[in-house]
Amino acid sequence: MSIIQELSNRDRVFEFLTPVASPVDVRHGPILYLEDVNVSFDGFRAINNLNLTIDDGELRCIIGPNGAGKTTMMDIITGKTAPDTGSVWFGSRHNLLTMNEPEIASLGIGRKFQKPTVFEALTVFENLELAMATDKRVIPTLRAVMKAEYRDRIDEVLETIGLENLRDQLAGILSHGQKQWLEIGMLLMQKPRLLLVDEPVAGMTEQEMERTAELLTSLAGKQSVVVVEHDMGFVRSIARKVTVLHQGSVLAEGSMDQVSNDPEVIKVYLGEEA
Amino acid sequence: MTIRKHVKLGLSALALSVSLNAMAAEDPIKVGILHSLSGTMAISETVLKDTVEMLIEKQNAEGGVLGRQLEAVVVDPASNWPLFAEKARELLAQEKVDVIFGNWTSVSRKSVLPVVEELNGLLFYPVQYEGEESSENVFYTGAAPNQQAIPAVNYLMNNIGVERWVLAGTDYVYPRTTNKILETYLMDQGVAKEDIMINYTPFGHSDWQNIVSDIKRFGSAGKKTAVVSTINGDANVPFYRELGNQGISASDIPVVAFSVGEQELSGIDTGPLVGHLAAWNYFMSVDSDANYDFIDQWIEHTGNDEAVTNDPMEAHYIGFNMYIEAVKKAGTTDVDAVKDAIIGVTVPNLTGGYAAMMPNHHITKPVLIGEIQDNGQFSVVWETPSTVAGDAWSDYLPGSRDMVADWRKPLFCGTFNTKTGSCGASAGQMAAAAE
Amino acid sequence: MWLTRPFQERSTQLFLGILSIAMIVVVVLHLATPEGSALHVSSYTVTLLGKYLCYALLAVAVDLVWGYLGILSLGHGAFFALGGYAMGMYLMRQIGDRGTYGDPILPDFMVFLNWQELPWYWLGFDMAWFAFIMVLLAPGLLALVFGFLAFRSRVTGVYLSIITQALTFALMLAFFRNEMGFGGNNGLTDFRDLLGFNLRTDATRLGLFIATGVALAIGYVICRAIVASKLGRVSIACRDAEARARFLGYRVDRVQLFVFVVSAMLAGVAGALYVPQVGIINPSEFSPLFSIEIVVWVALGGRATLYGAVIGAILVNYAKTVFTGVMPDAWLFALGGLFVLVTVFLPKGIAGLLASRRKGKDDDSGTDDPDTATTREATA
Amino acid sequence: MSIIRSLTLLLIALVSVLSLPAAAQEDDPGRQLLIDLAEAPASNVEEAINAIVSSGDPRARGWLEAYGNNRLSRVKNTGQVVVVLNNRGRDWEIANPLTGENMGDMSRRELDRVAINNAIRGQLEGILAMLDLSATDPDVREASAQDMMGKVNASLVEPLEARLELEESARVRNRIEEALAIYRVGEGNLEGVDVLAGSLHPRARAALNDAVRGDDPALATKAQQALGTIEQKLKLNRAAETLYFGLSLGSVLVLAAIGLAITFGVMGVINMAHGELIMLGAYTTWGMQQLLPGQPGLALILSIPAGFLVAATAGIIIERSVIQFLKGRPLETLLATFGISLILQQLVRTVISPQNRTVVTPEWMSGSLVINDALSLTLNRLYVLAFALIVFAALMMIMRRTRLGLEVRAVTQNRNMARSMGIRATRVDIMTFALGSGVAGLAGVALSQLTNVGPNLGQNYIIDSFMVVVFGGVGNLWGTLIAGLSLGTINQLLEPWAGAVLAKIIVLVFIILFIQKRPRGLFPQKGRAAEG
Repeated sequence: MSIIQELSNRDRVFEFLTPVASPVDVRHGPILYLEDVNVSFDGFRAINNLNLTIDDGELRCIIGPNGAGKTTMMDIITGKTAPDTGSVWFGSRHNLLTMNEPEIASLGIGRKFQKPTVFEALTVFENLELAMATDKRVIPTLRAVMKAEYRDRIDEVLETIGLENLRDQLAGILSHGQKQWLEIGMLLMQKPRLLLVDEPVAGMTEQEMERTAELLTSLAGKQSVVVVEHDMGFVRSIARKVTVLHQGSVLAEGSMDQVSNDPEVIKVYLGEEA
Repeated sequence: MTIRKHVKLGLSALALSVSLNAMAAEDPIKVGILHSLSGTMAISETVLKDTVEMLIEKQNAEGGVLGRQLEAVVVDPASNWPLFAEKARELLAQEKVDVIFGNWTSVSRKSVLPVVEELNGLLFYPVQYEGEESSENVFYTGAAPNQQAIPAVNYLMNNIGVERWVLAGTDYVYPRTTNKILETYLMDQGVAKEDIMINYTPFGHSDWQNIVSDIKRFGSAGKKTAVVSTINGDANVPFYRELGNQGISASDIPVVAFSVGEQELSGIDTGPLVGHLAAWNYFMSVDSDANYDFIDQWIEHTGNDEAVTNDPMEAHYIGFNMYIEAVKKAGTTDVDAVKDAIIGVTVPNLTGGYAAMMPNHHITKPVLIGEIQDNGQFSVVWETPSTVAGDAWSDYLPGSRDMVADWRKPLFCGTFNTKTGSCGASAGQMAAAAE
Repeated sequence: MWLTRPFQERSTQLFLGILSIAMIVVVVLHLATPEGSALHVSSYTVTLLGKYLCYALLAVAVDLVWGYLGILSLGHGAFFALGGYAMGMYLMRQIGDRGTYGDPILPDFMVFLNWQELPWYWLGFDMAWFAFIMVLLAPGLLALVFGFLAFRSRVTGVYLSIITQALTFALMLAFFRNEMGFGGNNGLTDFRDLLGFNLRTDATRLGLFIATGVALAIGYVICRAIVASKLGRVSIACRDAEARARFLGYRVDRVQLFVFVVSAMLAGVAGALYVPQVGIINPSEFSPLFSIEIVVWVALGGRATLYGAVIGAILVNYAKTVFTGVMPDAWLFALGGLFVLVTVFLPKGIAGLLASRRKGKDDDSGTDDPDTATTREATA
Repeated sequence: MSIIRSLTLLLIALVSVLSLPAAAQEDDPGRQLLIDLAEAPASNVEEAINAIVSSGDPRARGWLEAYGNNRLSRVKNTGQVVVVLNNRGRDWEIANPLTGENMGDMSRRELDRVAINNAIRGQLEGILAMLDLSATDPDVREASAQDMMGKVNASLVEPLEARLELEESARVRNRIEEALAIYRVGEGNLEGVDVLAGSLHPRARAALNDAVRGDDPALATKAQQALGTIEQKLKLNRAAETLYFGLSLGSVLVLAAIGLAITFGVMGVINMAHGELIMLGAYTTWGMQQLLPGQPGLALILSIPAGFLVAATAGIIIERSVIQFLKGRPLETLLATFGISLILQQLVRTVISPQNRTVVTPEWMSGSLVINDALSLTLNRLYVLAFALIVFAALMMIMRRTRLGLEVRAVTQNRNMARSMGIRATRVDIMTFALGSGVAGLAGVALSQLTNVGPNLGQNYIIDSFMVVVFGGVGNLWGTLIAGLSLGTINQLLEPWAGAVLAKIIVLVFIILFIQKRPRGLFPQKGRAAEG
């Protein structure tokens, strides 16, 4: 007992390290703002003078051929990769480049990975429980008690993602598509202001895709959503505004029709399909 | 319960205890062997286990002692110091052995010591050690510093004319203490502080380049230089190799070692080492019939024509025979009786003389200086004119100068302070035991 | 209350039940049966069992970080030994002027190495409360500093294992140095009494045995409480998908640090209880070999089960006791063979065997399968 | 020691050439000379030796060598002096020193060694060196002149000076002059100091140091000046020496670690039995030397392929029996291979012996490569350094230039892809592990020349090896090379200042801190693949 208390005290010593949960300031413009971002790995320019602006409540699709820098861009936004130069702002108050991943997550940026990543040794319910927007510091987590309102919230999301029957199953036994859904569900539990969704429909059936599209569009408005996707059909079904990335910078931006008629875009990307 | 029944029960109990006693007389005398058979110390200790087994076999062939056979109880403390204590407890408390032969390293002895004292056992410790200890229950058949280190230094000083000294050792208590003693002794003899270089290395040290080069440099200051080595076991091979390769020969800078014996040399190509020295109380090459018989017996026991003998083996030989003599003298294996009886017991050693158990539980030994030969043996170049009695407390350490050990009554004390006239620590100990 | 949660779990109730029954049986047999009787448990056996229990506590500590956090610590022996040294220093100071040289302050080894005064870090160890705090604080602080650095810079998997090994190896070399003032190779020994009880009496030994059993029970409950809390689930999340946990807003490094420090402290307590029972503490407890051996106890018992760690530690050490007595030469063959067989054929250990037999009958949340974690380590 | 052995051979040859008829033995003057030597009390030994030298007997040299090598004994009951040809075991092979006739074996109990000690041996060396000064080979002459340094006494001055007149080789002349100068400085001669002023030989320094402490102030000042110039030169040499020590230690680390860099770095197997594979290589060397008695050099060379094969075979067995079942579970390979390491150690203890085994250093690897009097590079370490570099280069070749290397790299990067391209991944695994293990065996062969060959050999290197690989960056052979050499150098640079133990601790702490800074080592694998 004394061990724990002692430790909990020590934990407080590092107060300055705990995430700051202040509201995002979007009164003066976009929710996400990337300017002149550059990253290179071993001389390879993964991101090249990238400029990108996402408005509050917007649903934005980002497409681009392999190696265009889509995932790297997400890494930069979520704090996994530090850019060589440039600035990244969340709202007008938060400079994301000064924060680490948990801090950024606590600010309200949720991210779904390309490869579905859920906690396979935990149940579906527990996965969602961990994602829930609560105090995520160590000692509060240790003392956390499951309250009825939390349970309701989880059940609500379970219903949204259609996994209510698998509530107490280990996430490891879910199918690929179900894992994708679970991961999206975890994002929902986080109540993020901005969702970054990397290839949400990979490995999904046609029906699952439809439901995903439905879900993502329903989210937009309340939250900002950035979707990176390869599947053109899916993009077309949800997209309002599309950004095409090529060789680490924005090649074109506009509605799906606009970009798919852009000769440059056709040349580098859609050209392959046409 | 009626009175008749009571009597009957008493009688049968009596009968039982009588028959138990009768059985006990025929029970073998249990000899515990506490040497590591695995782990890092197995290298040195397995032969000691074999030695004791051989001695037991021989004694049994001669009819045992007091009409009883001897039986070896072997355990493996696996070079693990806490395990030594545990196994000692097992031997004494579970197996109820009458005597233990065992231990090599100082730390294993220190670990076992409280157990042996608590359970009132007998331990024969066969290895040269740092001194500064005398326990009621332990018999030190290896050399104390005054039986090895100081005579060796005297030899170098007087016969070789050494004026500059390198004291190199492995960093543990035996080299530390020995070097402390030697440092004081050398300074008493008028050696200047800058003519003494002390160096410690970790166990199993294998990269000696820098140190040997330092020694070489230290040795080129004009005065005759010698290395007094308390380097432990494994580290010696690379040390001597480096000496040889850096061209330091015995005639330039002789090395006198206290921990290198025939067993250690059997792992080295001794060619480059010819002429380096070791100080022991026994060498396999000693020219005596007792020794030749012992070697023959050993070769027969091991079935290996190349098997070598060494100083700790001789120590066990002496210790074992002393124990047998003491049991004969006491007429029993009772620990206290044997402890009383063994003081003053004298048995032949392997170098053609006699070893006597002193009241401080150390024995008398001759000190021999040998030069390494190319066949892995030592040739004796010098020996003390008579045997030297082991000193439990060194005269060259400030804390122990005034201490003596004497386990005869009435003194019966391991740490008797001649200045204060009181028995140091064991006063409290005895009071506690009396409670 | 999070600490009381484990008492509602069946597995914990079972564990505590078996442990206390076993302890009571031992105590009763030791006290009530005459020496020489077939049922008698000698004080030798009691001490031996006490040692096993210390190892069991140590194994539980290792299982907490390995099983639930995925940190394979090859340096837990260091925390164990530090706890042991803290206790050893207290016991040394308790000897007082009963040492060989009768110095009221300096331990014997300092006297004959000509130390003039007690080094500063020995101050305070004459007071039991201070020493007992240090038993927790010394390993805790080391774990805190080491863990803070390592987890912050996201040293993971094999790299972490190797540097924990480097840590304990460096400490071993350091403690071997006589200049350090911890008795060098000989370590600390010749203890007399603990809190006024003479260590060389059977009653004290029995007391230590009981204390160790209680410590094991408390340690087990603490670990279980952590594991059963949300933090426990976060730990598993960090173990299996560190990046995901981070993007959910968890400070993975802090979670790791917390659990690591708790584990180190438990190891320290185990060490502190071990020292008075075996009567010596020396740098060999820091040896990397010993730390690896602990991991094997856990692996044999079953990783990420806690009770498996207890079973593994007791079984291996019992086998060691038997083998080193009966056929010393075969001991290393047996131990080595055990390592190979368990990892190849019994990846979930004995607890896995038990669980698979029980499966269907009872769905206990006791096991949290770490297998998925290992596949991830492979790709890392 | 090879020299002694060759001298003994020479002696036998010499003696047998000079075989005299048995009848002549009785009044052979040599008989009495030897008995005098054997019976001389310590103070008169020198006289007895001089008597032998001045007798001009052609066999004298052989006798003195035998004496110096502890090979002269007396038969106890007859008092005859004999030469011991083989002094191992209980029965010794002896020969008649007068006739060279082999007298067969005799029990050790029957023989009484003619005592010799270091002091006498020193004098003998001087005398023998003097004899060698007239050898035809200038190298031998130089060596013996060098041996004379510090051993010149009054009786040798004259013959030496005479020799100096005759000597043609400048090198040898310099040596003789130095040897004489050392003696003269000792006698208070000022000119000797000039001769020694440029010498780096420790004996010259010793003589000058003596002079500085001496009673003659003029000599002392001059000697002090000479020492000053010598010290200047020494500094540079010392730096070079430390660098060599560092590289040498580094090469040992590289050798020990490079096999691990393959099994650990390329295959992801944490092979705790790596040290024991090294041990197997070392034992192979020992075994080879047992098979080829008397030819340690040849045995050592043959051990290189043999050690590789033995360790590689052991590696294949380990891979097939254990590791293949633990694919993708690196931390569990750690535990299983740790078990294997315990088994291998105990196996060696049980089957061979718990004792260390003697591995003989061949003649061409003993001694040092003399750069100058103050700087000499020990040959065994020089060979090991070269060997390490060769092994490294060969491995790089295999990984870069061969089909196997290509396949290994392919399998490491993407196992499934490689498979689908027709690479048999299982076979590649076996080959890789065998290669890594075989290299460990090579390390063992090399280490047998530096350290103990015993059951604990492997344990002493396993932790260091892991540190080197991790420090260098897993999966990068260059990293291992740089890491090994730099850790070795750092260690040796620290050692004189901090002591051996502290140096090692500092290096370990340095690695721990370094890993915090660069969690993937000096040369991490970069890009997406590494992120996993």
